[in-house]
Amino acid sequence: MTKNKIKTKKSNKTLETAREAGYFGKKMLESAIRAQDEGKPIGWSMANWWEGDIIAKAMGVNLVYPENWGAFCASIRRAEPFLEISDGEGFPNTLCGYARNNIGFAKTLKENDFVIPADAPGGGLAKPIMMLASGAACDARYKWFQSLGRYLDGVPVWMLELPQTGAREFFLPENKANNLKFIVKELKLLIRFLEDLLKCKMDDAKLEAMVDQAFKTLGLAHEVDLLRRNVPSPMVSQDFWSIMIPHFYLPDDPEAYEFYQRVYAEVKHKVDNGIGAIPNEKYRMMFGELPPWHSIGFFDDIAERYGIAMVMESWNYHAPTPLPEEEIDGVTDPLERIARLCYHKYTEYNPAALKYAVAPSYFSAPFLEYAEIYRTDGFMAHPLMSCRPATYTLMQTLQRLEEKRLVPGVVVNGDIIDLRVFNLEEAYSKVEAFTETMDHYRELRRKAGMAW
Amino acid sequence: MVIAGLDIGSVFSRAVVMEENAVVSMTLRPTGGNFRKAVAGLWRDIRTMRIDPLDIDVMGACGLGATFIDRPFMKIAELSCLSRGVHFILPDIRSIIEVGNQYSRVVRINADGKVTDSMASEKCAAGSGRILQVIANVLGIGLEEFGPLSEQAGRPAKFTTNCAVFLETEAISRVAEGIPVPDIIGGLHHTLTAKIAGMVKRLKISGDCAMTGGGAMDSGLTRTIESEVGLRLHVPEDFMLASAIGAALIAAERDKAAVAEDAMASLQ
Amino acid sequence: MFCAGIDIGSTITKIVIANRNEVLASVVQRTGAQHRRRAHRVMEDALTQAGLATSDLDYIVATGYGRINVPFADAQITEITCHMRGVSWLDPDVRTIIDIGGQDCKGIKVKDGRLDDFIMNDKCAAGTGRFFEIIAKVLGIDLEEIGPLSLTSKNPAEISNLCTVFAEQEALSRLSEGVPIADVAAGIHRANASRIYGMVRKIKIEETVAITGGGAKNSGLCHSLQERLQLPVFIPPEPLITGALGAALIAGEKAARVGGPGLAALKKHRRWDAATFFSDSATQAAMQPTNSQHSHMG
Amino acid sequence: MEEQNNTGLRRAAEIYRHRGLRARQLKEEGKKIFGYFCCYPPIELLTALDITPIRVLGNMDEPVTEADDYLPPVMCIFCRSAFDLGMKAQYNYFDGFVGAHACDGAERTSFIWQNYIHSPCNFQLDVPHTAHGPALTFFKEQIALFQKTLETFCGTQIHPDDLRQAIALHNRQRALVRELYGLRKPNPPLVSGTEMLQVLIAVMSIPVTEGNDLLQAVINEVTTRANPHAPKHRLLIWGSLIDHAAFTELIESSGFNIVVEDTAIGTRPFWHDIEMTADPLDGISDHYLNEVLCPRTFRETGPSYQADSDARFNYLKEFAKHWNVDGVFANIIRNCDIHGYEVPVIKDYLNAIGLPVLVIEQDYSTAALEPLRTRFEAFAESIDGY
Ligand SMILES: Nc1ncnc2c1ncn2[C@@H]1O[C@H](COP(=O)(O)OP(=O)(O)O)[C@@H](O)[C@H]1O
Ligand SMILES: Nc1ncnc2c1ncn2[C@@H]1O[C@H](COP(=O)(O)OP(=O)(O)O)[C@@H](O)[C@H]1O
Ligand code: SF4
Ligand code: SF4
Ligand code: SF4
Repeated sequence: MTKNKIKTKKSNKTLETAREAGYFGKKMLESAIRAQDEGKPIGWSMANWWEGDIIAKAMGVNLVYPENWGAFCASIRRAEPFLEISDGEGFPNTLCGYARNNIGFAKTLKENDFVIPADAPGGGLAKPIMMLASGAACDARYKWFQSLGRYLDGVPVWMLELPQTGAREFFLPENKANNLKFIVKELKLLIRFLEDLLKCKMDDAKLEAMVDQAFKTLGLAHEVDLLRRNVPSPMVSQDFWSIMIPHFYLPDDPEAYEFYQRVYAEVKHKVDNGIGAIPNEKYRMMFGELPPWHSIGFFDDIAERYGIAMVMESWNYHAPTPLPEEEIDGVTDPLERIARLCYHKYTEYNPAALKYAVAPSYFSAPFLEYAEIYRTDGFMAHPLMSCRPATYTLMQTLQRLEEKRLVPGVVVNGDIIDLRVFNLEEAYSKVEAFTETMDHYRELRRKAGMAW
Repeated sequence: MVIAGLDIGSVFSRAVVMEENAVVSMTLRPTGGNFRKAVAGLWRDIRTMRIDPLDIDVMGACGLGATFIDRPFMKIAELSCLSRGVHFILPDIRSIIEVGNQYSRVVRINADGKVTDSMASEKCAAGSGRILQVIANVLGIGLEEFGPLSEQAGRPAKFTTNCAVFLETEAISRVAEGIPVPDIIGGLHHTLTAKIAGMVKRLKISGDCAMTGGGAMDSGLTRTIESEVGLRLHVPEDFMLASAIGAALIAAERDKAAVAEDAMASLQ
Repeated sequence: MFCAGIDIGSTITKIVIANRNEVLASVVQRTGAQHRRRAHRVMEDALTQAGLATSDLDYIVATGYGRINVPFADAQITEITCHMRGVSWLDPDVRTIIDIGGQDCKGIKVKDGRLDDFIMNDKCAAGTGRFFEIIAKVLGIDLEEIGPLSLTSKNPAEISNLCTVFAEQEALSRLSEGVPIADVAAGIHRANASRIYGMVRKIKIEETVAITGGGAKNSGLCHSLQERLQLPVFIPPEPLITGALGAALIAGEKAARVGGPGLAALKKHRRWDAATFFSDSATQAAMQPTNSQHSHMG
Repeated sequence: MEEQNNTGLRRAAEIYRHRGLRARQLKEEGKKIFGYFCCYPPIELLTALDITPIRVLGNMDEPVTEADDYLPPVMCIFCRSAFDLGMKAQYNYFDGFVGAHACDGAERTSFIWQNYIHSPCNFQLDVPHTAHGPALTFFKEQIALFQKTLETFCGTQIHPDDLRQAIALHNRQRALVRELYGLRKPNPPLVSGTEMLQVLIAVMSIPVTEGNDLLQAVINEVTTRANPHAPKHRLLIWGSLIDHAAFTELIESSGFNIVVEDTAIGTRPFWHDIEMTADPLDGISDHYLNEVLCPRTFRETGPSYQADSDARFNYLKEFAKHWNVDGVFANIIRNCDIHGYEVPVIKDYLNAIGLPVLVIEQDYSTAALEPLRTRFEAFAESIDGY
């Protein structure tokens, strides 16, 4: 019955370039389907934060990302039937919505003799010859692919591991070196796995070129983030959730780089001319973790009603800050470079984590830094009913932001996919009252002599 | 300037009319499940107090049925109204527990009566004031009687379910088993208090606190909260009207700001 | 061989007396607060109906929420197993049973006539018989009417509240907005059907689907469920008694297994003590059957 | 009741009921106490330094009130409960806290524990999710860091001989636990699930030597007493842990004898010994990464679904065979992803070898136990063949 309750709200992107971004999502799905027609290898991959997917691509595997496709299915409200199938298979309905969506699809695919059903959302996902799971950040991201064995019998899963050091442990002598060594060895194992599976050799030059390209794209995506520090904010979450796709999934694609050049130019133009993304920026907020893909238009509404600019989102989806010179100097091995970048992303907020006592550094610590850098008035936490990793640390973040940064938070319950708990009306009423809270804390920050 | 505030709740509808920051008239009536009729009733009440609804310059409203109001008004979030209203009545209070029909909520406010933090119970009647009403119906007594009765409670009854509906059934069987009514009420207060206590703790509230909503009618509940959570509760005199007052005040404020903005715009 | 199955439900008590596979009597009464007395009462009524005496009964199985409160039962079996057995006997093709009781709701899977899997909600009144009792009261109609009435609706009202208590209020305000009763009732049925469906689908719904329990007597709910299921459903002629029927069938099997001498010993030790059996007139009045029916199924 | 040799089980029950008592006594005597989460931290290192390791557990009987502020409701309630007890100062005697990246929930809880509950010494052990060769090396390096952290904190080095001795003591403990498990093979079993739970939790609450004495006493007791248990269906429990006797009592009064538990307070920490390697850390790291069989570790998928399940769950077939199991209860604490994703696979696998499986997602609360009775009884009836 909740089915019809919330209507799909697509967002009004504020950037012209953000409207182009849909192309990249389509491109990924289409290229996999084309690959299937041409008999080329297809892989399903977790968003790997540039660990392994580039390597697989360099070996000629066409990757699609079920997480991305899950968000897509949710945004067009086509996930429900897949969720139902997953539930019927006996998977708990508390599992990650992306996973349930993908499991439901995999079952459908199997029952259809691996011919993608004609009406599959976005053309569907072509059957893979391998799956690239991830040991980083979330258990679902390997348990889920492992459990797909029931439907994709005999499709091997490779789990690419990434160490998750504690903030304190990060500073222990030797630890960093051990970690980096481990990642490089893991990447080598992945290459060996791929070489055995595909019966061909890695083309080192190609990999190097792709890694170079990815570094460039990520660097540029980061430059765009930097521009968002300006007041008024030249670009908001509504845009970000679209433009993240190219750097998140296709950083090695030259088209992605070109795209960011255009994004950069547009955002820069706005900054130079003092044009805000929303006309009446009164409050600047950060958004905690994954958005309600089914109702992204919510952000437009609160922008319009209350002048809220959502100026920054979770660390997860953003490009890392570029590697410091000393980290990259003289490092030419592409595997080593990937390792350093990944590790950097996972550990760059460790000093902040110790300072604010918010280990693990990922998830919480970035927000404590952003609070000041992006001059934010508030934090919107979106606890998800089906994604635990993105929810585990939200309470801690709320606590510490208020306590250490005098930035208050508001909690809006929901989910990436599942429509059961999100309640727009309730969300509006909470946010409306929260504007007063932000006024109050602004005053407190001023009294405490804080910089924003 | 004449300002008015309406709070069209699921159980009660209320209206206040204010002038110069003072309440000049107020009314409270059961909503009776029909918002439109309730609103019409409020206008009638106001007229009997010799105020012409047409004289109202600015009107703010909140509550589940606010959309049924047939005159121009500003819709304001319930939470803000409650906070401002309580602040108006009890200026020194910085926190509020509201046990209303739809939710229980706990709010922290600042010296200006603005919300600084809040939490509400889940959308399950077991955590709301509704449960009091449900049990009162079963026992065939009024909510006002809960307080005095629960004072005689010996050992509060234990309930095994969390569902308001099943709790009702359980209460019936407890009565059949011969458990005294005061103990049943005591058990209920205990259950509800446990839910509220969680929220109070999360918002780190201590000391003086206002209590509003229909639940404030039940002195047994307030007493239980005081002793089990360790708060000093203040039930404002017109606690059922707090949100209506808040709605009026906020509407007036926003109207002033809008006028000023218009003036600025015309200057430019 | 005479056997009895007695199902002390949260809301309704059912009893079936059978001779091997022939149903001799069945009685349905409101449970009330006193399980033991109710057990005696339905037993007495059923025996009268069947023309039997207590000493004729070879084996008695108690089931349901109050199954431990039947002093004269020879065995207790859960209502999950009993419904499964009763329905399988009525229609051996049934694979999925949706049982909607007074205070809970279950999904039961059957495989080769055996209990294969099940799931239940007994935490929240939404999706249970209680929901409809409450709503019928609010709508001012009899419980029996709510289903047929809802079927006349062309435009079911949107009921967004999952909570029974709030849905009751929501129904009220819909009515006050002028929404016809039938539309409100239809909206309520839809909301509950989705809730029930959402739970049952977890055990993988397979054909044939049967609906049992008091909820199956509600044609509106069955209709909405069928809409969600997109499958034909089987509704037993008397869906309330499938649990008691299953219990009686199980009693028959048990009796056969125990055999003559064993049964004699069982009978001798059976506790018919009715120390508190209809001692005062006030209780007697309270024990008047509210809804008694019987049926014979060959 | 009975005479002298009944002291084992009674003592175990006593320690189980007052978990912190012995630790607090030891602390008063000047000993150091460390808390640890999950079965992954190598407690041998603690024992080698004469530190008593206490396993951090929750309490299903105590409503979670303090943890709400820090851990959201979508987290496994066991984790929330454990942290809740921490916030309520029930573990305030710890000199140190060792967290581990076992599952996401345990990892984040460990971190948040260290942020809000301050112990003089803290360590977070990063346990890789794979058993690849490099992962083993990496894990060993992590353990070496743990060792150094401990040594710095204590101001003494761990002598390899002390470590070897600690390993031997813990191996002895593992052997005794397995021996006790052996006593559950007869029908009816000589030890009930509730007794086993109390013994294992007791053992995780006292120094290893005392634990070994206790285990020996229990073994002596149960082999000589008149078996008080009646034959019932024999149940294997797989999945999230059970750490409260109210739960095992409910199950065992609903038609079952629990005979083996493949959980984190069951066979998992005890099933294999640590090999005595030249460098003790080799044996330790290999044991914890490769021999503690929890689905939190990803093992390479086989060439087919069947082969993969065989490789991963073959040991369950062995349990089922040797303990003559009639049915399996898959216990899923709500929001436990590690076990949740495995539900269909485990059902496929066990059903294929003829074992019925009851899956319950439960809320880790004693108040919510009684309604589960009908489910267990119905499961028992389905095994009866109804
Ligand atoms: N006579 C009454 N009728 C209904 N509810 C009452 C009555 N007296 C007290 N109450 C209590 O008042 C609550 C309604 O509180 P209130 O805050 O006014 O809700 P709302 O704003 O939704 O109308 C009910 O849940 C009940 O606990
Ligand atoms: N004729 C009917 N129409 C609609 N609902 C009915 C009818 N008869 C009984 N019920 C419903 O059936 C429920 C009882 O079902 P039952 O299966 O006997 O449950 P239990 O075993 O828990 O007592 C009651 O709550 C009532 O709502
Ligand atoms: S992080 Fe959340 S959304 Fe992403 S895979 Fe894990 S559970 Fe799913
Ligand atoms: S548990 Fe009861 S009170 Fe809560 S939502 Fe369900 S029906 Fe309503
Ligand atoms: S029960 Fe599951 S989620 Fe909880 S700590 Fe254990 S493995 Fe992790």
